[in-house]
Amino acid sequence: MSSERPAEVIYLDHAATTPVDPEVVRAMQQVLSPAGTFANPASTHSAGRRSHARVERARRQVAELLHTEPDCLVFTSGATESNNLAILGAARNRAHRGRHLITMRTEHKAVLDTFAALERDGFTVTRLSPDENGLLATATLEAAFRDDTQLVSVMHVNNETGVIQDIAAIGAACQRHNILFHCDAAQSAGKLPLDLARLPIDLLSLTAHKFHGPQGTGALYLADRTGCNIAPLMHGGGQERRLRPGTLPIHQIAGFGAAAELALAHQTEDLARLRMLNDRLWQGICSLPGVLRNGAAELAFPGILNVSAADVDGESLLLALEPVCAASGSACNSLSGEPSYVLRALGRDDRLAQSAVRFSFGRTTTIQDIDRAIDKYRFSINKLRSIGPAVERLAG
Amino acid sequence: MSSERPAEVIYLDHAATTPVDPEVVRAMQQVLSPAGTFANPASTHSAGRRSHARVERARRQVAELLHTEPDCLVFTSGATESNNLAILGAARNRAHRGRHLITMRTEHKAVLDTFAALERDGFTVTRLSPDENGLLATATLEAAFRDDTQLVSVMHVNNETGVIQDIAAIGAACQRHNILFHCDAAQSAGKLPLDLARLPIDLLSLTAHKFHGPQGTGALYLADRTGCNIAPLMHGGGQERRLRPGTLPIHQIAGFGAAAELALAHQTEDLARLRMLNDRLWQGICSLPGVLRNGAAELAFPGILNVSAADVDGESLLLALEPVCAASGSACNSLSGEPSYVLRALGRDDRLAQSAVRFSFGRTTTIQDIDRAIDKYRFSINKLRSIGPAVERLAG
Amino acid sequence: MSTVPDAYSPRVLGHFAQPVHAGDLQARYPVEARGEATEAGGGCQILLTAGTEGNAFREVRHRVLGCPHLIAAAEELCCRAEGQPVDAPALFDRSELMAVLDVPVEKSGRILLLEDAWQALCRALKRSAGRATEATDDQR
Amino acid sequence: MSTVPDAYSPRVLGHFAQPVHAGDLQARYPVEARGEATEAGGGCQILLTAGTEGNAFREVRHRVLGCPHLIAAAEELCCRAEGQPVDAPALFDRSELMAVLDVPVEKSGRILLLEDAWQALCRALKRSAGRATEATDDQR
Ligand SMILES: Cc1ncc(COP(=O)(O)O)c(C=O)c1O
Ligand SMILES: Cc1ncc(COP(=O)(O)O)c(C=O)c1O
Repeated sequence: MSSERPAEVIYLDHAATTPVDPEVVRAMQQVLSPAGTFANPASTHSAGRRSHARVERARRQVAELLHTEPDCLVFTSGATESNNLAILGAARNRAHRGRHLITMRTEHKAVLDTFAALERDGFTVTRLSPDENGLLATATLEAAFRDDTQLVSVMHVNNETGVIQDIAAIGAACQRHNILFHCDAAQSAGKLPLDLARLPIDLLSLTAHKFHGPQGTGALYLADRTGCNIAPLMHGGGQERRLRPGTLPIHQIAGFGAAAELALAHQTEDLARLRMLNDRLWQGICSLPGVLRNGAAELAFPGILNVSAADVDGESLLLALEPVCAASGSACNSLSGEPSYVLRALGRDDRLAQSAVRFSFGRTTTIQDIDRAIDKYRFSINKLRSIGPAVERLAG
Repeated sequence: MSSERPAEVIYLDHAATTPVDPEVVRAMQQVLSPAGTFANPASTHSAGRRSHARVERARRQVAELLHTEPDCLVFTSGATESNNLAILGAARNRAHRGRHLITMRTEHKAVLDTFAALERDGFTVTRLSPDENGLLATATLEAAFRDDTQLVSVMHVNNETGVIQDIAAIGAACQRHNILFHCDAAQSAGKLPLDLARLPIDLLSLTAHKFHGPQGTGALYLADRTGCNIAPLMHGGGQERRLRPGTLPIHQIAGFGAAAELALAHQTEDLARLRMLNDRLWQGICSLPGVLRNGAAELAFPGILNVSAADVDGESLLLALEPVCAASGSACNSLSGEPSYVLRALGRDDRLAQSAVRFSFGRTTTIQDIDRAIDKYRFSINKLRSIGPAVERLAG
Repeated sequence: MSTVPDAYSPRVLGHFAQPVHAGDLQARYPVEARGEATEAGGGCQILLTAGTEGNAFREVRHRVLGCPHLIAAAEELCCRAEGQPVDAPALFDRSELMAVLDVPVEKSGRILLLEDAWQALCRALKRSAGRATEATDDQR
Repeated sequence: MSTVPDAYSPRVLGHFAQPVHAGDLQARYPVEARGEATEAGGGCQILLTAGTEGNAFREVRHRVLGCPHLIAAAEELCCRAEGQPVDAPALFDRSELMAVLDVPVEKSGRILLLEDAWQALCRALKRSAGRATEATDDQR
């Protein structure tokens, strides 16, 4: 509604994707330089062997982030592919063990749509609802177990609200019942501590671009346990344990590795900073009437603040917020325009869900960004309400 | 066998992968810079819309290279994925039209293994042999057609020998019989003219890293004709016409677009140069006794020169050639160590096939590189033969 | 190949930034009326008010809870109506409105909602005008 | 996670770069013999020659058509044998040879081939030694 439009955007959509860290860019540039390790890591000549070593160095960096072994990681093109590979690959490969699968209604599209595809192929899918805090109670999960349940998929951090599931408890329940557990950690890997040496997780998806790594590269972790065998999605070449063929993109993988190393090194300070930014933003806007936080602060990852506002249209609010860039619902759902199930699960009606704005922060977010967002949000809410019918009705 | 090992490699393995053109790196860096268009193109905020525009610009660049419309292109992670998407996607989506599929024995693993997977799923696959020149005769293809044939997949340029198939004739035959035609153009796109406005091709795979673009990004072309509908491999999000979900990697796609633009601009001169380099290398080594060219020069893409040598082991030859980096057979088959079917189809016995070295050239290959390769090849052949048993037998 | 909505058109952005007809009537008119429409879930709400004099729109105002396209369409409609005779034909032309503002087809439902509000306004105007005439008649 | 063969070990690279025992016997010896082995398809061929004197290997030579590991293994074998008694136990220890050169398991077949050639050489040596003894006996 304001006419000034500075060229500089204030980017508060880090849950959708993050700017690549300059150190990560440097690692990528090294590979991309004329003297870089660009050769095919599958080639046996000296250039290929150097590339191979470069890839394995990055694999170790990612493994260290997750406290696991490099051999447990398969590089993919991102979390969408990792989710598909894990879910389709496990379900199809283990169909003899049963055709019942369990997931949650609050998962990301890359999980929900994949389960829908399996349903069309004759699998039975139970979609559990979270409690009023967005959480899956272990008892709810265990009540859903059947003799033919072979796979459970529950995300770690929700991409809309930041709500954190208790994956240790969920994984333990699955393990007790000898059911494979997949976790979509796209929103947590590189941000929250993830110790796969201890967590009872069989399959875990992650993607570099959510923690200042490059877009288009990710990994699937496969626990080194019997029963974790999955079928590949694609065929050809023997790369990545035959689970993911194709020439490995070395600069991408090098960037992923560098991002993982940075994330691990900065994890504690990054988290503390995100908490501070989150608190500051919420304190700055919570005094507006009719503004609600979606997802309790103490249950959610602090990199995300999701807020609803009564009597405001979400799409108009996002436009009014410019040049502050934030998201409405999930970046991946914004194509469909469907109201978010995730917020309705938290008890928001369609109107409140529709007004929700997701602010999300990263390593480069400054206090100035937050203060600008506070001003813009307050101004926009007031402005939109002032031209809306609710005011008139109150007045009339 | 020589002890001097200069740090500088002479990279003659461009059919495996190519160094990224510095102009392409610049396009990628622009996206990766802090002020770059890194936002999710699916986001509706201004940063997202700029990313969206950036992606669409690259899509136009790739479309121009292929003389087609941007709407016909789906971005993927490379030709392996494009081949899998095309072949699995078409076969599965059109199973009602028939379960008979045709391909060639000389295809790339990403095609052969994909057909093998379909065979396990109950499809019938006919694998045609080429003639003694490595070519598929249209009559051979048409003789293989059955009432239930639904899909034909034939590559454009062979990755081991450079032999060029007559895809216009093959496509026309398929079209006459109302059979879908997929072409793996990983080795030709960006190098040979490809006019999809005229060619009767339904589906075509390409990958950026074979023509000085980044690894890990490619595309599948889908003709804008009824019947070209395919099923996706992965699910989630609505990106890429619902055929390829996942956050689009903008720097990768920007690099792909830049590489396509460069390839189109330099096509004629690049081809002439490759022809010159190929001739020079062959002239420099053909006088060695027992050295044979695999694939007739006039039938092959000049970026590849594949040579066999009697009484020499291929693996030892490659090591002796260092720091000249060349490939034995296909980069993708070098993992399996199987003797190449492609060369046997050209009439080479296993021993000659085993000795084959593939030299392949790119835009950065210099005459000095070629001359160095000539010296190294001649020296290595002589040296290996001098320590082998054949000499002794001749002498004794 | 992409399903992302295009950027808002400059005209939508302009109306959204300065919706000069947003709000309530600034003066009193011989004939005044209002028309409302609300989407089923309550996500979109439109209130139109108009004042006429001598069978012409003198002032038309909107209050919209809705997306930028809907706000812009209401603004565009108010701009156009002011000064026109109340019975001018095709004051509301849905497809023309969508074309001039580049409204994506997915949003036709919202423009239909605006049409509902407009028609409610016109009906209310007619009723008010009738009453106004009666009042004038009474005064004679 | 990767199936790419590791870089050749420094020892393999060293032997491959300077296979000093490649070729033929440089002198004549009281007892000389050769042993050969060839892979089914003819892809690998090994020829070993040896000269012994006083029941010890004086010179052992190889001619190999094969991969770098095979060339290096033959070279290593020749190095080790020279100076040893012809009947020294375990002159050929396949697993030790593979370990010291870091030969990947896929290539055990090639090392078996080398063992075949070695055993053929040893048998031939025994035969030649027998003949040589007879000849000496005759001379007495
Ligand atoms: C929870 C979750 N899962 C999966 C994805 C998909 O990740 P990618 O874009 O790497 O495919 C995302 C982000 O888009 C996400 O937030
Ligand atoms: C003919 C052919 N098809 C497919 C591929 C696979 O391409 P990508 O590495 O992009 O998956 C290659 C190269 O590896 C190839 O040469």
